Amino acid sequence: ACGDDSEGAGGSSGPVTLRLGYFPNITHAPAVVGVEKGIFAEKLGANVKLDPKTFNAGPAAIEAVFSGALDATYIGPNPTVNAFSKSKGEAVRVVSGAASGGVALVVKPGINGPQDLRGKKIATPQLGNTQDVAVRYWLKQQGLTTTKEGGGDVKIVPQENAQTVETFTSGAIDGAWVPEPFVSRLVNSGGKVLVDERDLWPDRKFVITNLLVSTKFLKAHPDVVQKLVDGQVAANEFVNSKPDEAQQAISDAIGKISGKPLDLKLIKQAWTTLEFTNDPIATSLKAGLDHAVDVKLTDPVDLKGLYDLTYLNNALKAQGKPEVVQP
Amino acid sequence: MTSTTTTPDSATTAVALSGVTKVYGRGANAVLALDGVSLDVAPGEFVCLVGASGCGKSTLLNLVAGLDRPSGGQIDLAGDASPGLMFQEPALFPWLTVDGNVEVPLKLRGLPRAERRARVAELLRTVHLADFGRKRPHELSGGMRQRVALARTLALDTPVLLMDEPFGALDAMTRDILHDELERIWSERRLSVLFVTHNVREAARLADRIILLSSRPGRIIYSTTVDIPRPRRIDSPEVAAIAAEVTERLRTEVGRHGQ
Amino acid sequence: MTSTTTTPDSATTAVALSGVTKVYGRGANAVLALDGVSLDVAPGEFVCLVGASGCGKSTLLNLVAGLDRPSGGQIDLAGDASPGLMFQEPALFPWLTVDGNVEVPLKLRGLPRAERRARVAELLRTVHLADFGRKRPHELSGGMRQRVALARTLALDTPVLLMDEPFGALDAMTRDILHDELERIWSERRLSVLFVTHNVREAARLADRIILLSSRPGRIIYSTTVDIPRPRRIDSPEVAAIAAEVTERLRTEVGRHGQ
Amino acid sequence: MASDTLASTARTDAQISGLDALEIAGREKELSRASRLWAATWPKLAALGIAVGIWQVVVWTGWKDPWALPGPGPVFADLADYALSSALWDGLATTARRAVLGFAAAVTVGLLLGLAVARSKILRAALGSMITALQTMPSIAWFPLAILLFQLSEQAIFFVVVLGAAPSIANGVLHGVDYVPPLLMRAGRNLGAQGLNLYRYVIAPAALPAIVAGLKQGWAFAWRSLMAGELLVVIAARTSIGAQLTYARDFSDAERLMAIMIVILVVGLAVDAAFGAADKAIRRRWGVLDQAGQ
Amino acid sequence: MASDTLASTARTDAQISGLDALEIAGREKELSRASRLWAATWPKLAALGIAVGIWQVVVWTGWKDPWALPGPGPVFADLADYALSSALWDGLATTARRAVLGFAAAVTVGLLLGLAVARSKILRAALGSMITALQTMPSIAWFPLAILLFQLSEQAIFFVVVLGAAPSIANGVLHGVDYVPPLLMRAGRNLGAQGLNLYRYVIAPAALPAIVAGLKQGWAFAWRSLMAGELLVVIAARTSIGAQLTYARDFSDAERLMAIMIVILVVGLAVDAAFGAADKAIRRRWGVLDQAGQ
Ligand SMILES: Nc1ncnc2c1ncn2[C@@H]1O[C@H](COP(=O)(O)OP(=O)(O)OP(=O)(O)O)[C@@H](O)[C@H]1O
Ligand SMILES: Nc1ncnc2c1ncn2[C@@H]1O[C@H](COP(=O)(O)OP(=O)(O)OP(=O)(O)O)[C@@H](O)[C@H]1O
Ligand SMILES: [Mg+2]
Ligand SMILES: [Mg+2]
Repeated sequence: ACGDDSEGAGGSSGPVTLRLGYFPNITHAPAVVGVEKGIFAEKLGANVKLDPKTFNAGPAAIEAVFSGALDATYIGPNPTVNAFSKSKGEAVRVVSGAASGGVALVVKPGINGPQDLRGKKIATPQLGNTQDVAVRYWLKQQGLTTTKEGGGDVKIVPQENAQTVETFTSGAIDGAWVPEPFVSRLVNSGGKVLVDERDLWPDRKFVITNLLVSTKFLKAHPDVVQKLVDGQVAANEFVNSKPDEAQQAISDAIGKISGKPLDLKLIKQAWTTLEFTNDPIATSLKAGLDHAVDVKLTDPVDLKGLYDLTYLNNALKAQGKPEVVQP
Repeated sequence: MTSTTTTPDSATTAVALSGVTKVYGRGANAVLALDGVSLDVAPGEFVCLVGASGCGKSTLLNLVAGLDRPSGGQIDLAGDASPGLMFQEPALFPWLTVDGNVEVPLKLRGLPRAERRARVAELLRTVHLADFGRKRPHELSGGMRQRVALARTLALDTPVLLMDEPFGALDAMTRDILHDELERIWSERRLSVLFVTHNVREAARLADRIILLSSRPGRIIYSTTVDIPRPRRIDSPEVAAIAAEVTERLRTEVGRHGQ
Repeated sequence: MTSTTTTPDSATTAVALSGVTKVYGRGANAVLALDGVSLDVAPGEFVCLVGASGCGKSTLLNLVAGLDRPSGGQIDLAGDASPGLMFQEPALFPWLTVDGNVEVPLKLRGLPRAERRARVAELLRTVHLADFGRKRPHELSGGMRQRVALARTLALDTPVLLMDEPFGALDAMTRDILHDELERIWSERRLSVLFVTHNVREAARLADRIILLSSRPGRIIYSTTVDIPRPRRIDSPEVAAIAAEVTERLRTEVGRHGQ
Repeated sequence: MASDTLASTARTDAQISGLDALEIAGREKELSRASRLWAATWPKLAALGIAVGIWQVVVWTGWKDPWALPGPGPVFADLADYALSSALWDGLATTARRAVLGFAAAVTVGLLLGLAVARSKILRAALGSMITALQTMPSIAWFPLAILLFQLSEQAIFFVVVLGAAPSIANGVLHGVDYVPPLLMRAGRNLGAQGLNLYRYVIAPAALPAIVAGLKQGWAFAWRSLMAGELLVVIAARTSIGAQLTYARDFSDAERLMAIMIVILVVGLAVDAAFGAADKAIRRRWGVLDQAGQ
Repeated sequence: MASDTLASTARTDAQISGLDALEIAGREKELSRASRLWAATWPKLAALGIAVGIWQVVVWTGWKDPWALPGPGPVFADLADYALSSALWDGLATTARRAVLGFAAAVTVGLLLGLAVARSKILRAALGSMITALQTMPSIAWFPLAILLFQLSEQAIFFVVVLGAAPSIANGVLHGVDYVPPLLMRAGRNLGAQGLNLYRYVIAPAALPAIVAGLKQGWAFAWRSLMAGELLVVIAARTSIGAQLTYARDFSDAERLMAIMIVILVVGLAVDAAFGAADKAIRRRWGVLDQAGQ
């Protein structure tokens, strides 16, 4: 039933398949728990079949949404903006948040302040992504220059996160501004946290994962999206109330695909830097974009229409929780 | 055995060449291999072609077989089957056994399996290689390979047979035996044969007509009919006399170019 | 030209085979190609080897050249140079021109460039292919290729020469000329030659001694010394007489196996 | 007898008469089977030993931290764990199935493409150079197209594998066809082979060695494309060698990474052995076996 | 004259006497140069036209959203932008330099390895199958080792490229050496070529066609490894095609992605043309040109 977008159009009379993407990863904890613990299935009901798909990186998930192979996916802020802007605001909508925090600048022991970073090499996951922008903006505020090409006072070297651990241990870089679980992993390889990105944001909150649905699916099956968001809220509830079970679920889910369960200790360690919230923290996404424009990594993007939080607020209202502000 | 006969309205010529010219290469490197060769082979005629090394004999056979195009002139064949050509080199397929090589033309003609087997066995007996069917070409001696190639060509069953020094790598005795076999097949099937040889006695032994080609450019410079009644023997005085005559003409010709 | 002479203490034999045996294959498929062949070739001797197709002549030459190992028996050579072998097939290198092919052994001996050029030109003149130096093997006729191979083998300048039907693809006239050339080089360089041929007259024309091999297993069954004084002519009655004698023996032998 | 004997040692050690030799031939064979196996095996073991030895020595020198470069001990221990877990076998099963199916599809496409392009001058002019160009296209460039065409299905993975391997196979075919000896082509045509029959009876068998070589290269492309393609989407939570490899790297699990590399090498060795056997059979038939070594 | 003529039309249209033909040969050549160029070009243009046409039609049907599958128009517009920007040329310069250097190193390593393994039975037994096994190892498996050995330097990229391409080239050499005609080997040995000389005068030239085919496959491996390897090190002020390809995908920029794919195809075509010319020269020498088509 992973068929056309037209299938099941005209309400949810017939059975509908919801194809949901996520990464088997700590920052996607609500998705993992929601799928593994049957929370989504329960909320979606008998009429909706859940078809979960796991990804390793954002681009493939966005390609899948664009090509109609996915109806919804958990994803980071960066691909969210790309998908929205490349489709001229048409293809996707953010219907809920999922996680906040979990990003830090980890450096070698000798580095104790921003000024010690002069002439050093700092890795980021990808040129122009959230963390890349964050480190450049922060350095700028500290009076340190960077360039897109890796020049300036501090040399920014974008590279895959997996490689960052390799280069950090082999001494080729001096630090990295990365998300979990790589923060914990770098710390375990002898690094120390110089900046916890939460400290740079109001309320120590900024978006790391949100839930995206394709506009077409949203139009065709608003009721299914509502149920999905209900599921997301319930999943976050579970994650926050039973962290041990959630952590175990994540470890197992990763183990199923990678052949080796992820070390629980590492998950617990990373857990403390994360906050699982349904608020997509739209302001942080917007601010991040402004920072990107500020450090000349992108042209301004109009984010108007990206968020459609009515379903989220419905869900929150039903549970008597505070609603979030529609930006 | 199927006996292929030429169609009635081609009663006078099986192969007709008129003004055939062949140039290899271009510009300064061009070689005029054949120059205005006109020749008719009657149905059932056995024509031997002799000439110095490099005079264009193989070229001529290739053209008649349709494997090359003449640069000029016309080649006509009776019937719709293209002639069978036995190449100067054995040209066996290294990936097939001896049996397999001889079987290829039979397979291509769509003969049923049992018939093919029988035919292959018979042909290998003809060339005295009955026990060698399961060997591969690289396990054979030079003369054996040549005989396999002969068997493969005979398996073609075409009315016109072109043979390029088919017995060059054979000892005199084996050759004599194969002369007899070839003559028998030729008369049984009423074949037209164009036969290249360096052995003038062999030509006199086999041919109805001997044709002498000159070198660079290749032209027909002499042609003689051999009237000795068959069966002939290669060491008969009549054969020797014809051979001597052709040798004399050849000597003049090669002498002209040889130095 | 360098005239390579055999070392003094090998004055009696240039090549000595004793009880040489060669088996191809294993088990049920084994072929006994040579069986206890013993043969001495004196320095400066010209020995011709005749025998039916597939009797083991090429095998013998390959063994003497050291390209194959005998299954039994011993082969000794005078001097430290391995013999030059002219293969039954031309075996030219397709990636080289005619000049290039003939030059290979000269290059391998480390001759300077100018000398190589002169030598190649001379050798190509010897085989009457002076104008063909820049052609590639595929542009030559069968006989021409054989002559290039001859030139290349002669370029080796070894005291022992092994030749496997070197003139098989040549017309009688060209062959006569090359007989003279070969005889001249042989006597000038005092070569020891082991020469395979199917042409018994050719053997009688060239040889000091003719050796007849039987078929499967290959054994020496007859050997005769040719005492006709040189220069000889291939159509002389003495040559014809020797040829007739050898032919007679060969006929008995092939007759025994041929049917 | 001549004083100076050439290679006479090698020749005299077999001073036995012909018929004896015939008899002995059989026995020699029996005897030598074990020794031939040994001759084929000890260099491999030695190479392995040397490689592991160097690795161990490097680790002992303390050149890099053990989490960056683990020693053979921990890696083999992890390999043992891995081999005892279902992860290896499940992953291998998935990956092998995909590899075999994908390669089979690539072979079909590659052979047909190669033969078609080799056969028609127009197709060749049109597509000939495109084949190499396609071959150089990295797998990731095809991912978006794969998802567009096949959504998130096994077919998307196949698509990437086929696009990776088929051009390589087609190039092997083209090379083989180009170098069919002209004499054999002429012989085939004269024997009555035309069109498809010429392919069947002459061109294909003559080109076979080059085609097998192309298949071998194609296999490498297929496997590498598969390793990348398996990350494209993890279907139905099914583990695979490609996914495990990437996750091992993502988790900075150097031991597991090396264990997986060893698994990949072993699979490669097994496949090479299959191709090697095919190639040897062809060479034996053609009579070109064991001549290069001398 | 016989009634039924075989291919007589083809033959009669050249009814000119020999010397005339000789003269005409020159003129024919002049005339045909333009037409041969045309014969080589129009199928390519037609193929291109058909491909772009189908693409455009698919886009017009509205099968997928334009951001998922952009049409030829926007892509070529973006390609034009790209070609006018310095990004393409800088990236191409970096990537081409790395490709050439890396490939040159891979060729050296591959040829030496191939010849060494082909030459020695022991090395062959030890390493022969390892070559294919190495070939199947995906580039990402080598990244950690590359970083360990070379940190974040250009050498790390080379390392990955060489490991990707050298086994393929070595396999080409092995295949070529294995199929050297035994008769030519014997001829070479008899002419006095031994050891290295045998390689120089017989084996290498006889194996050349297969070696060139191996180099072509090796190029594809080198290029693909490079595209992946260029992400290893994004070095100061130096953009590259591999990095741009990944960024285009990271930014979901389908137009730029396709523009880069076109660039990669064009580079591939150019390289194929070079290999094609080399191969044609060999085939002309060997006399095996233009016989398969008939
Ligand atoms: N493919 C070719 N390209 C160029 N020249 C060629 C080609 N084939 C043959 N020739 C030339 O044409 C001439 C005739 O060659 P051909 O093979 O027909 O001679 P032949 O009479 O068969 O000689 P032989 O008795 O030696 O076999 C020779 O000069 C040869 O060099
Ligand atoms: N490589 C091989 N493998 C197996 N058998 C072989 C091999 N080479 C030759 N033979 C066999 O050895 C025997 C002798 O072959 P050889 O080539 O020496 O004959 P020859 O005397 O040169 O014959 P010809 O005059 O036909 O060239 C033949 O029966 C042949 O089948
Ligand atoms: Mg000829
Ligand atoms: Mg022989």
